[in-house]
Amino acid sequence: MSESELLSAPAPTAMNYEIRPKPAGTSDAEVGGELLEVAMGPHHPSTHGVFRMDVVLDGEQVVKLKPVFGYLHRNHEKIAENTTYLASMPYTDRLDYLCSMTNNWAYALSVERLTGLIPPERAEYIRVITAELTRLVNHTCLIGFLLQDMGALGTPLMYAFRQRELILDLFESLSGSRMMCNYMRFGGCRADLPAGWLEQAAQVVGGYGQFLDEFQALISENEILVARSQGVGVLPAELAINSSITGPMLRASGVNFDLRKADRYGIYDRFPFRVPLGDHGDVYDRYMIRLLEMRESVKILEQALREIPAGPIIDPKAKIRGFRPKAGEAYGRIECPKGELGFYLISDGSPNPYRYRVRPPSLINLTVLEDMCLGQTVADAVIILGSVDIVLGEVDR
Amino acid sequence: MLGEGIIKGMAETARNFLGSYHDAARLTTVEFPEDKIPAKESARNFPFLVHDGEDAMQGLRCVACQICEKECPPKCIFIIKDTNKKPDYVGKLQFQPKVFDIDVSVCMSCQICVEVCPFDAIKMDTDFELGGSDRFGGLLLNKRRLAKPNSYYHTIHPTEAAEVDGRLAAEKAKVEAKAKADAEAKAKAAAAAAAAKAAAQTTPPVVASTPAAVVTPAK
Amino acid sequence: METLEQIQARLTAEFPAARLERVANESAAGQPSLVVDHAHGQAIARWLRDDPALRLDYCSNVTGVDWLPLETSTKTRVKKVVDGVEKEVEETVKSVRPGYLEAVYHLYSMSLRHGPVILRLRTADRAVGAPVPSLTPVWRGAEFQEREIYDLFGIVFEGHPDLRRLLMWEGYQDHPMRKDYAEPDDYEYEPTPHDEVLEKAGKHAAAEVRP
Amino acid sequence: MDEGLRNELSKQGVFTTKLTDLYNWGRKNSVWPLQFGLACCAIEMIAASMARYDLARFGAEVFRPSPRQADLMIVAGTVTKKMAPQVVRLYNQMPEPKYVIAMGACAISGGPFKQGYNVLKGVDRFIPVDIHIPGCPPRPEALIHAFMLLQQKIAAQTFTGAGRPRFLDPAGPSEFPVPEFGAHDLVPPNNPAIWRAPKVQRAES
Repeated sequence: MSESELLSAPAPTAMNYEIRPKPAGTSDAEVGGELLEVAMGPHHPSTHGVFRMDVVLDGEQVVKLKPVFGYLHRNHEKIAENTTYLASMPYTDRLDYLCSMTNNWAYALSVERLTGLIPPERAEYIRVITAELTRLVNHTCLIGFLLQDMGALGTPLMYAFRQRELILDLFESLSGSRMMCNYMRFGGCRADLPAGWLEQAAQVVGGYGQFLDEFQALISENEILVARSQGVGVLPAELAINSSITGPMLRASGVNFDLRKADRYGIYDRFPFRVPLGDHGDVYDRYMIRLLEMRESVKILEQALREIPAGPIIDPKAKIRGFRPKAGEAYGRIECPKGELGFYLISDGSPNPYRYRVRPPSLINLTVLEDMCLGQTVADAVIILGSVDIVLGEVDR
Repeated sequence: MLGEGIIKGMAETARNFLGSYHDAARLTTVEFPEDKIPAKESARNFPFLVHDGEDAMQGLRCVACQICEKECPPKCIFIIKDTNKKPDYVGKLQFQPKVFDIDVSVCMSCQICVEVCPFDAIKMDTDFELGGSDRFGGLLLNKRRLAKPNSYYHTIHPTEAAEVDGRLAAEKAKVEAKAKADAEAKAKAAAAAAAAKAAAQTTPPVVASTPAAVVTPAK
Repeated sequence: METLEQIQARLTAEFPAARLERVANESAAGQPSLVVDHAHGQAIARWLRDDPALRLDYCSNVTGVDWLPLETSTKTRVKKVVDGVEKEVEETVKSVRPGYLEAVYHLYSMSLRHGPVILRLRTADRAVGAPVPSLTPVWRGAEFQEREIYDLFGIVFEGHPDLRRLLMWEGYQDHPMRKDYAEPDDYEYEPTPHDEVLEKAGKHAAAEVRP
Repeated sequence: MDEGLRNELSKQGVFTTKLTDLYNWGRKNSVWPLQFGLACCAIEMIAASMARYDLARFGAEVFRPSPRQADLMIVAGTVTKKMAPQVVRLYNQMPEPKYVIAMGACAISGGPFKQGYNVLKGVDRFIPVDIHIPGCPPRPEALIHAFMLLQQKIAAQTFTGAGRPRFLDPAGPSEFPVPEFGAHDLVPPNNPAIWRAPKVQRAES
C-alpha cells in the first residue's frame, strides 16, 4: 500500500475500524549483526509493576521473549492455607488491586459453592453493581496506562484517574476504603448501601457515557494511535483458546466467550447486554473492546440501579465466626475485568482451607506474550504487554 | 484527512482546559493540607478503642476477650489480659486488657476486628496522618494511644455510633430488667418460703407456688 | 453435558488398559473428579479435547495439592482366642494412606460452554521430583501453571517444553507450598507475637512470653 | 544573624537568609521521586500525582524512570525477597542526597504479607528509611502528608556539625551491600549495619 493510499484510507471509527497492512518494503528480516539480549524489568516504567521480560533482539526486532515472574510473589496461597476462610477475604483485595470487588465476589462465590450459602436478591444486585463499577475502573485505568505506554503521556491517564476517583468515592462510602474494599461476605455483603448511595451512583454512571464519548474523541481516532496499534500483536483465535486466554483479550480475537453469559452466575441472566467482539485480535482491538465493554457495563449498571429491591443483604445461615465448611472441594469462577478469575478450594472440615488456589487471569493471559511479540519491534512489545492488561499482584500472587 | 483525529483530540483537551475555569467537575484538585475531602461516614483506616466516661483507661469497653486478636488476618493485635477484674466507669468489675497493642505498620485496615467484636469496643478511625520517621516507637500503638471517647466515635461515624449506642442501651436495659426480675423473684421466693415456714409451724403445710416472673424486655 | 460416570464409561471403552478412578466430592458444589494414570494421561486429555460431544478445548485451572500421609483407624470386632477362650475383641486397625502429590486440571469447553471435567494426576509418593505427565502439549494454557506447580510443590512434569521455576529464583531449593515446608527464621522484630509467629520469633530473640 | 534582626530587616523590605536555608529551600521544593511502583500502593502513589491530589503542588511530580536522576525513592508496595536485591541496587544507583519513603504496611514491615516465605519483613533491613507511612494502602493524602514531613526534614538539615546528614559526612556510606539469592533465603537476610532488631517496649498501665 502506498503512502497516498494510506492517507486516503477512511478514518477508523469506534464501531467500524479496519486493519491496515504495514507498508511493503519495511521487512527487517535480513538485519545482520549480533543478537542483543535485554532484560526489561523488573524496574521498568512500562511493565506495569515489577514484571520482567528477557528479550532477545535482532536490531529492533524481537526474536525471543521470555517473561520472568515472581518479583511480587507474596505467598497469598500459603498465607490463606494458614488462616481462616474469612481472613483470606481482605487478602483477595490485594490480588488484582485495581479490582477488589470482583476478587471478593469470586472468592465469596467459590465459598458459596463449597457450602451452599445463597446470597439474597439485594446482595446479588449490589454485587452486580459493584462488579460493573469495578469493570469501569479497571478498563478506564488500563486504557490510561496503555496510552501512556504508547506515548500519550499524561493527559489520557489524567482523565482516566479523574473518572476513577468518582467511582472510588462510591466504593469508599460503601465499604470504607478506596481500593481495598473487603466488602463481600460468604452469602451476601457486609454492609447495606448507605443513604443516598444509589442516587450518587446513578449520577456517576449517568455521566460515564459522556466521559467515554470525550475519551473516544480525545484519542480513539488519533492517527498515531492507529498506526501504532493496528496490526500489532495479533493473536489468532485458535491459539487464544488453546492457551486458556480469557477476558477482553480473548474477545478481541473474536471468540464469543464471556462468563457472564456462559455461566450466568449471580443474576446476570436478567441483564440484556451485548458482548463486544474484535475482528483482528490486535492491540487496537483490545483497546476498543474495553471501551465498548464499558458502554455495556453502563447499561447493566443503569438497569441494576433501577431495579435493585429492598431486603436483607446476607444469607441468615452465614456465620462470621466459627465458619467451617464440611469436607469437599469447589471451583468457582467469575468474569473479572481481566478474564476468568477462579478460586479452587479444598476443605478438610477445619476452619482453614486445606488447599486454596487462585486461578489468575493475568498470569495465564501472558502465556501468549512471546507469540504476539515475535517479529515486532521492542517498542511494540511494550504496548502489547500493556494491552494484555496485567496487574502484578495477581500474576505473582 | 490525516491529522483529523489528532485535531479532534486537541479540541477535546482544549474544551477540558477551558471547562476547568467554570465547571467544578473538570477542576477536581483538592489542595490537601489546606482543603480536605470530608471523610466518608464509613471510612476506615486504623482501629481505635472506644471508652465511656471520663477516664480512658477505666472506661474501656474492651474486656480483653482476645477474639479480635485471634481473628485479625495479619495478626497485628497483641493483648495481655489483666489477671484480676477492675471496676469500669460505672464501678462494675470487669476484666480489662493489661496490654493492648496494635502494630499499625502491619494492620491492613480490613475491619474484621470490628466485625467480630461482641462488645462494640473496637472501631475504625479515619485518621490517616500517622506517617513519621520513628518506625518502632511511632507505629506500635498502645492502649493509651488507641483509647478514644465515645463522643469522638459519634463525630466520625454518627449513624453507626447512634445504632451502637441504641443497641448497647437496649442490652443494658435487658440486663437490668433481668436483674430486677431476678431480684424480685428472689424476694418473692424468700417471702413465700418465710410464709410457708410460718404456716408450717401452725397449720398443715401448704405448698406455696410462686412462679418466677417472666420478663420480656423491650428490644 | 454428560455426567462423569458416562464419560468414564466411554473412556474405559476407548482406553481399556487405562486405570481410572472417580473421586466423589461431598461439598455443595458437587464437582466429582477423575484420577487418570500416567501412561494414558496425555492420550485421555487429547481425547477429551477432541471428542465432538465434549470438546473440552479450554483448560482453565491447573493446580497442585500436597496430600500428607493420612492415618486412619478403623475399629473392627474380631474373634480371637484369648487365654484359651474364644472371645469377641474390639481391635483397632491402623492403616496409613501414603502421601502423594497431585496435579488437578479443570477443563471446560468454550465452544459448547459446559464443564467442568476435573482430571487428577497423582504422583507415587511425596518425594521431590516425583513425575507426572505434562498436559501442556495438549493445552498450552497449562504451561505457566505447571511451571508454578513444579516450583512450589516439586512435581516434575514429563514432556513440559520449558520446565523451570516460575516464581522463586533459580537456585532456590525449597518447595514452599508443600505442607511440611519450614520457613527461614527471620522474625527478629515481632511486636505482636502470637502462636506460630511467637514460636518462630522465640527461636530467634528472647521474645516476651505471654503470662 | 539573630531572629529579631532578620524580622526587623524584612519589615524594611530587606530579606536575608542563610545559605543553608536557601540551599535546603531549593532542595525541598524539587524532590524528584523515582518512578518505582511495586504493588498496590503504587496505584495510590499514581493517584497522588494525578488531578485530584496533584503532587505537583509540592514540586514532586517529576517521576524519573532512571535512578540516576532521582532524589527520592518511594518504596510503594511489598518488597519480596526476589525483588530486594534490585531495590538495594536502585538505591545504590541514586545520587546523594537521597531519601526513602516506605509507603504502606508492606514496605515498612512486610505488613499483612509478613508471614509469607518470599516477603521481606521491611525494606529497612537493607536500606535506611526516612519516613514511614502506615496504611494498606495509605490514602494519597497520607502520602502528601509524609511528603511534607520529608520536606521539613530536608529543611532542617545543616551543612556542618554532628547532626549533618549522611551525604555530607565523608564517613557515611552512600551504598549498601546488595543481598544475594541463597538456597533458602537471602544471604544475608538483613544488613546488620543498619538493621538492629529492637526489644519491644510495652507500656502497661
